[in-house]
Amino acid sequence: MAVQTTPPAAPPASPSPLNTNDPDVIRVLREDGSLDPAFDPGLDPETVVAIYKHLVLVRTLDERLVTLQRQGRIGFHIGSLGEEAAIIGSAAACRPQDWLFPCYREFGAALYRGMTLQAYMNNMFGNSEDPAKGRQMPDHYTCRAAKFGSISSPIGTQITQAVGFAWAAKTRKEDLVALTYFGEGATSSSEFHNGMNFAGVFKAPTVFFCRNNGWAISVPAERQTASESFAVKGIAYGIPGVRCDGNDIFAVYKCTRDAVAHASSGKGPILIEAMTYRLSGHSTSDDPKAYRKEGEVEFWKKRDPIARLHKHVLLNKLWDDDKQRMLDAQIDSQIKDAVAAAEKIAPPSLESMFEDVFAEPPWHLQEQRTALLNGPRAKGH
Amino acid sequence: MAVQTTPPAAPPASPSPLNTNDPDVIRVLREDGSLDPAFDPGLDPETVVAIYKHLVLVRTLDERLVTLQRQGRIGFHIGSLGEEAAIIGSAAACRPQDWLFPCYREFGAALYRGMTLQAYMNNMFGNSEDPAKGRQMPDHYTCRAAKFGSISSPIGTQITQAVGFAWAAKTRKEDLVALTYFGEGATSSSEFHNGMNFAGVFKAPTVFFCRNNGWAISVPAERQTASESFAVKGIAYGIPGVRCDGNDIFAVYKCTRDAVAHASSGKGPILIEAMTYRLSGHSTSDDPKAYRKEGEVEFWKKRDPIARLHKHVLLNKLWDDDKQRMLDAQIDSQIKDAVAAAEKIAPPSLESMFEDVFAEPPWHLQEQRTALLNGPRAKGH
Amino acid sequence: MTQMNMVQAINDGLRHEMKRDDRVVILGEDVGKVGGVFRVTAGLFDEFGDDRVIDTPLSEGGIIGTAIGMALYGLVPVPEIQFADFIFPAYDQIVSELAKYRYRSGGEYPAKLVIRTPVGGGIRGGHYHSQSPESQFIHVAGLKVVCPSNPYDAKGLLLASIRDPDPVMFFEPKRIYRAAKGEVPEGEYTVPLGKASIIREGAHVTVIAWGAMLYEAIAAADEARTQGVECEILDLRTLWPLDIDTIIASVKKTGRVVVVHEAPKTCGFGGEIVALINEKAFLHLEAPPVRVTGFDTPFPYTLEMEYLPLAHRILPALLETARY
Amino acid sequence: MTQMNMVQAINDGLRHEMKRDDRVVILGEDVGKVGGVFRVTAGLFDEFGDDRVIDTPLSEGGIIGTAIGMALYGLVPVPEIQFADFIFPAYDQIVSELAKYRYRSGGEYPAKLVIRTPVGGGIRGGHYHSQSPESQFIHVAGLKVVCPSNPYDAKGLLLASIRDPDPVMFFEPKRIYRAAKGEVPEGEYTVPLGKASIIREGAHVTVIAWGAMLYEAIAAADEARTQGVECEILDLRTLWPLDIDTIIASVKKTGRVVVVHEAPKTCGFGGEIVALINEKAFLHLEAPPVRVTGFDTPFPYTLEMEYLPLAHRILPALLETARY
Ligand SMILES: Cc1ncc(C[n+]2csc(CCOP(=O)(O)OP(=O)(O)O)c2C)c(N)n1
Ligand SMILES: Cc1ncc(C[n+]2csc(CCOP(=O)(O)OP(=O)(O)O)c2C)c(N)n1
Ligand SMILES: [Mg+2]
Ligand SMILES: [Mg+2]
Repeated sequence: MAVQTTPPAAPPASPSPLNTNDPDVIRVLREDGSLDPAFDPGLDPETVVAIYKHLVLVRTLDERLVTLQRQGRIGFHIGSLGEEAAIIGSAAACRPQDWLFPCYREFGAALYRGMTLQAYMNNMFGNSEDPAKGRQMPDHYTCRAAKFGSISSPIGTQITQAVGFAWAAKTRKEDLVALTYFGEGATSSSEFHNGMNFAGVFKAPTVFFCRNNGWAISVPAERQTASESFAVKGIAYGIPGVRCDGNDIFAVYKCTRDAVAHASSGKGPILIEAMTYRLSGHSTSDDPKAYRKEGEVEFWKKRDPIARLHKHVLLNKLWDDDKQRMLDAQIDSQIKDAVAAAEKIAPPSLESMFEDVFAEPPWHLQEQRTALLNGPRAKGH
Repeated sequence: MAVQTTPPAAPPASPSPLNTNDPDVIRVLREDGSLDPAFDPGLDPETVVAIYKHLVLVRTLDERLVTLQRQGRIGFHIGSLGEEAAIIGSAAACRPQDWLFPCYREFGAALYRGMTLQAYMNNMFGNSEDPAKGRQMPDHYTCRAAKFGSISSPIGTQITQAVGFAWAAKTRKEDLVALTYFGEGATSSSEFHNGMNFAGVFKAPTVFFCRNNGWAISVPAERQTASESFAVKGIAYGIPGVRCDGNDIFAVYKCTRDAVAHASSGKGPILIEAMTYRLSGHSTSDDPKAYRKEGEVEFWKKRDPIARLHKHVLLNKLWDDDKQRMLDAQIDSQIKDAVAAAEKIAPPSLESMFEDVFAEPPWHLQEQRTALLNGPRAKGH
Repeated sequence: MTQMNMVQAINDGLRHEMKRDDRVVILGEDVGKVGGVFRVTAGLFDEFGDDRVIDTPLSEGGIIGTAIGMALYGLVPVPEIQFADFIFPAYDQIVSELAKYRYRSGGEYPAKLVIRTPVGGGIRGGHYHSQSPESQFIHVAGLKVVCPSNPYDAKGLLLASIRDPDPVMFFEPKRIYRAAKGEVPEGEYTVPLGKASIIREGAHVTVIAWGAMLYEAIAAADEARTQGVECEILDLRTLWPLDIDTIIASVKKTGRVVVVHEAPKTCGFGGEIVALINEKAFLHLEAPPVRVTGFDTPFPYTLEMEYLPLAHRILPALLETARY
Repeated sequence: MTQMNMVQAINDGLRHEMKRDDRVVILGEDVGKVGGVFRVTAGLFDEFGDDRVIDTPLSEGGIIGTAIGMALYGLVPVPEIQFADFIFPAYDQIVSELAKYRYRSGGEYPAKLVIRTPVGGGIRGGHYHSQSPESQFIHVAGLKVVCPSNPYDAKGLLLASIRDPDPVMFFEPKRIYRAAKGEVPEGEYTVPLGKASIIREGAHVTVIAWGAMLYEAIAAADEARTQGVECEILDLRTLWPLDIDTIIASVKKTGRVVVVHEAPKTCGFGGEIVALINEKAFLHLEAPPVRVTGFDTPFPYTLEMEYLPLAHRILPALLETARY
């Protein structure tokens, strides 16, 4: 499937959910697959189909990566099962000049923005062609070409950095918006507070995209805050907040596009809370059975973002079973090829361990490198 | 002046400002010195006079300490000029079993709660009878007897600690409230976020008392946040917020007492924003001329909390010039005596430098102590 | 006596202390219902309830800041930081507040907690699930620092840490959470803080290690023995206050020392140990003290076994030091 | 050449770099209108405007976190932390993010900033306006650490730090902000990072110091000379990467070394220096390397002159080491 790097031309304007005082969650995609005209972003069919195909790719990837981890061929995976619409809808709504500051679940956004499947797979295997040079865990890659930041594990740190990036661009009169992803658990982190507060004060063109997927590992969203919602937290910073159905690609797209327009027009940052659900465990290291609530999964499976979009593309005759078979086959071979290639690529060199600590390795790193190269090798890796 | 440690018996109930949706600032003390019955806390005359006397003591102390610093007899002072009503009104409204977690400007509260003037003065001189044993700067004392915490410089850290303290008491079914003081600048700190968030989630009986004195050293309040007020930040944590006239002792008392009652009844924390103004520089190290706005000081001098209370006690025949002369003389000698005594007390012993790092000094501190005691002395201190 | 691994021993120790003293409370991320991502607190939530085993919001500053407040109130909090790599948002509360509380308040407000957190690499954790930050805490006056290497010590040191009047950083080497097994007495016993254990006596080289690297030191020493080099192996157990007497006695005997740790070499604890040995046993040194440590880079993922100071890197250091 | 103190020299250096490169921006608490609590940024707000000299909200995490973002965008932020004692709320952003950015992104995202902050005691600052946290940053791979001792070096090292491709911690010894005066060239010049300066040659003892303590070392050396002990005094200037060659050359000559620093002794930078000397000049050592440092306590107020490693404490160490 061809990765789309440039978003569609802006469709005819429709009223913005940012201007509604409706406390409810913004929703566009109806049960029957039709769209509520109130907030329909007016996506052209090609884009809808491209997005649909991408969702399927990401969903399939997630499943394969879990299998690879179970087989011990990769060390770890942290997926986006059930959150694909929130992640890809928001990425799709950004303009080419906008930047993404990710959490760790948004590989779908990276791929949508143009990161190659091979580069991503190389990170999953930590080989010498991994953009992170095998230095970080799987799903901790980087892709400057896609204006996609460097992923780190510490929760919340990217939020403040996104604000600084957007703020810098604003002082340089460059029209770009920084969109930063984080989970609802991250709203408890210090950096959420710091980032939101600085963005409000300096009107940094930032979109704070909160994936409220209900859980922070085993801690439920209601244990993170006593506030009425996560979106309402914007009030503490003079930042408008909006809630949308995170499993509704059209609602996510609409809210994000309007937020980007709002920010880029100098009106300041926006906080978006996308209501979604983590259908998988937190990561391949986690077993959610231990803490999930009765019936929760069933409830959300009924609202699966891909099934809902599938209904829409069928209803609008944009899709059929043949196309699906072809797509599945194509994705299957794409992934197989990427995995096969990634597995063949050598691990990073010993020398590479000492590069990029500084621009040039000082004497102590040169000494340590020499010691390692001239010393014995470790077994079993 | 006799320090009052137990607050007055609760007067007849009056409507609580916590239940008003009035976005305005709660004010009780009118221009003419009379009280608005709507929120009159109904303080008995003795208490009003005791509070008035205490305000005068604190104001006088502030002036003397600045002079002592200019004379080089103490190293530093950070005062409460103009903020006396906010600080003492809130301390007076706490119950004997409640605890205070201070910032660094609330010596008026410590003294009101029963810290002796001598103990405070010993801290100002960093002598061997300083409760902090001469280890910290002036105005960084401690007074467990008055249920008053240990002052440190890092902004905001006491906020989270107050929450933990109150939360612990709640789990032990003990009826106490922790009131924590901080400036509006501290609302930008990570610990404000952490403390508010945990207090909201665990309904810790905490009163967050924000002294909005307009400035964080040279940074104006509007540079701290883009929110409509500091009180409104409570919404992000499910915590009610209330604004009051911080130079109105009755409004401060009323809001604090109701907040304490609210918290102790299990309804959770409250955020109070007391609107006041720092009439002095940030500390003896600061010259506010460099950044203050035109006319600002004049505006606030007209609203001086002590002058306003003075008008009230005169109006109600609770006070007269003779009483004032007596009080001034009494305070003058009190302070003179405390200063004279503090200056006579020896500095802390060399040994004391190695105590209280741990409960018992381990070998390395014993060695360092021996080395210091057997080594040469430093000159010039 | 029952056979336990580290996770079980620490869990047993926590349960024992919570039964003994109802002021002991646990708080942290995922420590409640699921019993921690490494299951160290498993079962405690059901046994002691949500007032004493508390799932917190996602904020280390909030966890430690509120734990300090609980300690000031009189509880004995044992907060868990999910990985030592994530302790830094709480660093200000630990170094500026916790460590200085007793001192700055003239003894009025001792703030006693035990901060438990998994440390170390070898579990494919990359940059942020592998670090060993001990020296960043040992440098801060007012903190005690512990790192057990086996289930017996883990429980015994935990009980001692909880009963100690001072704040304790309790670092748990996650790589051997399940791999290290051994006999653990039921109920009451403590392993005193500040005492190293001599794992093996030997005349030629003193090897100083702790936590997971102890086993690498032993493996290297076994190999060295086959080449005629006898190592005296010290397991520090408590990193600070250091058991200086045991170290100096050993160095005076061997005149040669190798220190092993996972943390980056520069300003790691090894440098402090070498400097102290210089101060107290200079004339006994027959060879330069050697540090075998992690490299001065962030902790790598794919190459972590080359990064760690494993037996294959310790052995040459032992032989060279012995033959110097 | 004009006579300047440290504050003026750093101010001049900042102005020079901001004129040369419009990507250089300053942010921090009170750095704008008032020009910083020590007036180091005085006049820059008026000259360069509020987009380049920014008064921020009161949050060190916010200052460093946004500065990292600005650096990723391509600016060269020079944030000020008002006192080094208040840097810890930003510690996570510095050690987990800033230091690791280039490495973890495979070189795609170098994050370059210069973090300026006043360090050290002797100004009656007590616990929280006196500390010297250098070793807590030197331990972290990916950071360079600088500490000038005079106006000439301060400006020259600042220019070099701003132009260096890596993140730099720029520690300013506040006790000598105004006391240290000297000739400072107008305009362009740099003092290279990683090079110590030999303040004085001497045959008997190598004295290693930096920042404000350099003057104490010199005073002690002057006194030692009257007793026949000639000291070779090194001013490190850059703490990391260390100028190991200059140190080792000197120690090979003297065989004796005293390291001086304000920070607490345990796991301070002195221990690392001693350990490195052991590794590289063991056979040349004729006396145990000695550390004269702050004590392992929080920084005291009234007794700060007894706490600091001033000349009166350095002198005996010099004499004992020389006569060992
Ligand atoms: C500072 C920090 N503390 C703890 C962790 C461990 N941790 C990793 S993910 C996670 C939960 C995050 O939840 P949320 O923010 O809702 O994001 P989600 O995983 O649900 O997408 C935790 C606690 C971490 N990575 N960083
Ligand atoms: C973490 C931290 N950063 C910076 C400082 C330096 N500082 C001391 S007081 C102050 C301003 C505080 O303003 P505010 O919170 O409004 O309290 P106020 O002084 O106005 O009462 C600053 C920046 C500090 N003490 N701690
Ligand atoms: Mg979540
Ligand atoms: Mg203020």
